[in-house]
Amino acid sequence: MRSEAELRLRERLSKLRSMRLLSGARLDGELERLERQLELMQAEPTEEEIWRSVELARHQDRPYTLDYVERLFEDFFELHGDRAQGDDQAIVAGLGRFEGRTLAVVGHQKGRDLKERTARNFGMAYPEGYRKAMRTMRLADRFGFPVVTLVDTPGAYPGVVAEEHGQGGAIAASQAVMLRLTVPTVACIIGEGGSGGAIAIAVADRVLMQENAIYSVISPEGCAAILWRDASQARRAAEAFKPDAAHCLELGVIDGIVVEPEGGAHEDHDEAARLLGESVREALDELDGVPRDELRRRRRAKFRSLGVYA
Amino acid sequence: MRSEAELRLRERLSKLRSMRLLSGARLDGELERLERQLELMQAEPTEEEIWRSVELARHQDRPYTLDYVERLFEDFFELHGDRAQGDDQAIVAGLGRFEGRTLAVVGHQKGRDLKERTARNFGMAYPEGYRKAMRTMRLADRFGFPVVTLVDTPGAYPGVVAEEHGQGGAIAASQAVMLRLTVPTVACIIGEGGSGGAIAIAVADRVLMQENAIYSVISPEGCAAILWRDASQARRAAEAFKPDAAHCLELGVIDGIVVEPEGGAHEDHDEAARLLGESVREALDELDGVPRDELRRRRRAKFRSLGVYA
Amino acid sequence: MSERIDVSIESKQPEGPSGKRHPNTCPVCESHYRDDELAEAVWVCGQCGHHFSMPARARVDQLADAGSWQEEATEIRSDDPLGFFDLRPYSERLVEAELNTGLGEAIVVGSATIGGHACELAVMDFAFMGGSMGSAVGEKFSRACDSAAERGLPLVSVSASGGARMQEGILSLMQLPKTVAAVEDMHDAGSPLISVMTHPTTAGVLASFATLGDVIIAEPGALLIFAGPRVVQQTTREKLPEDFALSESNFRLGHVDAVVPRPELPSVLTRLLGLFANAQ
Amino acid sequence: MSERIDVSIESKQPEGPSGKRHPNTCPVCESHYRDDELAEAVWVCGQCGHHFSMPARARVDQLADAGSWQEEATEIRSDDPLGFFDLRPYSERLVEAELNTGLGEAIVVGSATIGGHACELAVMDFAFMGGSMGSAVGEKFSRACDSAAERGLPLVSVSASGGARMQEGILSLMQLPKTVAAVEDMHDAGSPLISVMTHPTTAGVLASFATLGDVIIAEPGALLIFAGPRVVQQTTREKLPEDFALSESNFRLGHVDAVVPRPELPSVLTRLLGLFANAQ
Ligand SMILES: [Zn+2]
Ligand SMILES: [Zn+2]
Repeated sequence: MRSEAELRLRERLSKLRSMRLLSGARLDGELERLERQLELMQAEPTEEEIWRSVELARHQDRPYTLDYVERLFEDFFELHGDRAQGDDQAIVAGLGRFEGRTLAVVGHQKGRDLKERTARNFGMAYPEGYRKAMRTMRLADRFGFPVVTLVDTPGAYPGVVAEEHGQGGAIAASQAVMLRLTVPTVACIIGEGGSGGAIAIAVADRVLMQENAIYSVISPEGCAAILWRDASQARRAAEAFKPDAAHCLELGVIDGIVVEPEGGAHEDHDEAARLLGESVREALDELDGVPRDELRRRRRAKFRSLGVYA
Repeated sequence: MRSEAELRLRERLSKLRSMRLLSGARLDGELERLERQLELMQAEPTEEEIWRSVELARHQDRPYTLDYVERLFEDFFELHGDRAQGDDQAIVAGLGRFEGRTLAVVGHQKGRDLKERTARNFGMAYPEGYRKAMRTMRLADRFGFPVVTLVDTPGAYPGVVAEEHGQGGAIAASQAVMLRLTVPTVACIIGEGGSGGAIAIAVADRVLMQENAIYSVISPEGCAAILWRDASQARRAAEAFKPDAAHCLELGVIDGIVVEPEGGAHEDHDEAARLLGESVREALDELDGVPRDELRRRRRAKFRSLGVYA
Repeated sequence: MSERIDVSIESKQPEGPSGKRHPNTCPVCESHYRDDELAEAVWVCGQCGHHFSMPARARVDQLADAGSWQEEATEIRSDDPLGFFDLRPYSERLVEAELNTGLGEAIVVGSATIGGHACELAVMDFAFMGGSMGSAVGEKFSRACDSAAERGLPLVSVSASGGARMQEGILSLMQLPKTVAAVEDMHDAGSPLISVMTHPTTAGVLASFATLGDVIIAEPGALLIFAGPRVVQQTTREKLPEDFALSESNFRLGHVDAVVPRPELPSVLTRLLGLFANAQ
Repeated sequence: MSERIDVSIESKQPEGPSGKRHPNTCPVCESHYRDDELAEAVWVCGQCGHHFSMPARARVDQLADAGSWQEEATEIRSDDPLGFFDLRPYSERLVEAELNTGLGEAIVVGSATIGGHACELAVMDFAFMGGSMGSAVGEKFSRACDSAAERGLPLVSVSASGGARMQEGILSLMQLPKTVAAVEDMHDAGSPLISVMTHPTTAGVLASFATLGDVIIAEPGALLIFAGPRVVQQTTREKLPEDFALSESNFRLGHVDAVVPRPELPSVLTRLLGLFANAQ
């Protein structure tokens, strides 16, 4: 299952190794990163390591979308509002320049302090947020801007008004919009990839995941509460449903793992951003030159292939 | 200015006159209707007649959208809701069969009694109503159903919540949607064609207007209040800005006039519906066989040509 | 942390105060019916109109013209890619579900005619692990889309689902974009989706194909909600609106085209399929 | 009947209690400025930040790089197709507006560079009959769209309008679909619309091209409303929200991407044009 991503990586590694003779320190760093990526891909995390990812993915000092945006995108212009119901601050959307090229960026945004956390609703979006995301992605499609999404949410907001505004329909529509785009799209799970709220903006040509991010259909606590009837069994639940990057890669759900700084992304935001930038650039490079209709066809085919049945 | 519509009509008349030798009573009625249409097109209404149109267009017994729907469309299935904020009953939308063919229908709906008037908000839509209309028209476009709209509104609702939900943007977006459709579209002003609230669903390949309907940028009372600083000058205002069908045709704003029963549509709903049906069928016939992209191109070109400047 | 849950499976039937009401007893008016009475009444309470959950095969019988049903993709079964084990192994739960329902999965798909109109039909069964959507449900639904697209016919889906199949972990989440992609491919082929939502249509199914219906019909009193009502209740800490997240409020709020009582469903679908039969 | 009005021209400047404030006196803090002071400060009150209405030519000077402005469609003037006569003939009002503003119509269009980025620019002037949109405004705006499309460049529009030009009757209403069609043609050619809404942007202009901006920027304190506030007030018979229909509430409610103070507008537009210069 892991073969395609691994093959791509091995190919790039061998190319870099041969170039090493010509070039200097930056290539060395690049090589190291790729070797580390390959290592991560082959890892079989223990229960201990899985739980460590859950903790790091939720770490209060972990970089959020805007931390990456300010480090990776020049001339960022934030787009606000869904043109109908409001401006949901749990999702950030905008245009920015990445290595000279204009991209559209959409990401969940958690808050750093109590006030911002409240304003951002802990990164849990309303339908308004997904409609802002759709508007931005459609704009990108019209003007040929690639789309990068950064996924970091405990889940879509489970509130009365969110339901009344059509939470389920908005999440479905957002996936449909992403599956209709004809521009290159890259998603990266940078923290919590929580269920429907995450997949709404993660239906991309390349789905990446940071080393310590998690991606899951339900929170470990939620799963434990339902299946073990005991929320304190969260750790056991996490071990059972394996939300870590290595397992997601093994299942074909993601296409690559993004290396984090030693100790986790929260230890060094600049380095975390640099590493994320490298992976995004690689993913975009791979998609360059693919005809627009073909991008869409492949994207749909890829998501249609996911699942294991007898 | 009136030449194209008149030419079309004269052509059809002469064709019918030659067929008359072969056929019977139905053709006679048809001929009479077309001759009456031609008469209307050539009329120069007096102030008296213009004001009579204003009164008839607002007559409390005048047929509304659903009166026509039940008489003209088989198997009507009403579509409800904008999938985000609500279901605006000032606009009715749905699918129905017209002479064997599935159409999408969108129309303003006033109420007959006090309770329905309130529920229908006197035919004054919120942005939700226009978003329901857009959803319906996009659906029609996807499946190749022609769109028929029936226009009958004093105007879009001028309320706090309507503004907060983006009334201006919804009206603009609805026009943009209509100008993007690639299916045949026919609009008919069946009562009050009030300003932005009317044009939002009237940007069609063929725009028809009933004999006693009015179509205007502002109500006579509103115009009088602003320009004469006296709302009681409404009659004078109407004479000045000429909201009647003959003048709209002369200015190229509409493509044809739909005959009403003697005394006005309110005198005989069945006959009014029959006459409307004939005109809609003729308009659809004219559009049949035009390639889809060409329909859109012509529609945009037509609306881009409207206006008189030096 | 519990407010972080946005997909949950609530596979239990609604319970009365006693907690052990017989499945043939109406939870609203307490009327009790024999199996054959309930089947005869398409699982609608003759006293109060309550819509009981309905087995998928009975739904097919209700909707499809006699003799028209041709089931497809019967060979597809769930696998256990994670070797999932909670209080019991997933593989054991699957066997039990099959024994209890006589179904291989929580959905049946096939071709049929309804009121004489050919269509594809996909019907979920809540009794099979709460109608949860795992890889097999996603695959079978997607094949129904392809089948509709190939034959240029509408797809009628009847949903009943507590959400994602947690036991398949992240792969169950992937069934959302998978089924959405299938619907979009079908749309591009010119086939409409008529989505009938029955009690309950929630979480992953609501947030994927069910809400993508070109026309959406709901049965009376069905719970149509993304998060579970208990989760919303915990988040809100306020009294929920009277008909919160039921078909009727979803209709009022613009999410559903029509609320259609079960006995009228065949004629309404016939009318709709007739209208779409005209599509170019 | 007055609640039936949904387009109204309110061409009067906001008035203080006295009703005859000098146009160079700030309506918020009463600071008074000489003409040259106001021009120097791009018509923003140095005391309180109030944004005065700004002449179209001054706006062009503020935004366009020196020497880059090439005005287009200068020959287009309004006609009087209805021979409209209210308290005075329309033709007389037109002449007076031209004399007062030095403009041929309520909009100027042309090509320019902003911060080095080539674009098309369309700027409305509220002083010309309340920035109302008649056939000439519609035609000039549409030509700006065509010019942007032909050259593959963005169109920056700066709106200020009390609504439709009532004196042109139904033809003024037709400028809504006309300008929308022009924007859609331009979109199909790959050119973006950057819409800058200034005080006031209402009625017909709000309900056509202004809200179709791919990016929408509003100046602080601008009234952005479809119906006139007096009409809404009459309909509501309740106290209107504090910042009702102003840029700030429109931003909060999701209708505007950014509220940008006038002095920052050139740099913000430069940034945006740079981003769109990358479009394929
Ligand atoms: Zn009962
Ligand atoms: Zn001041």
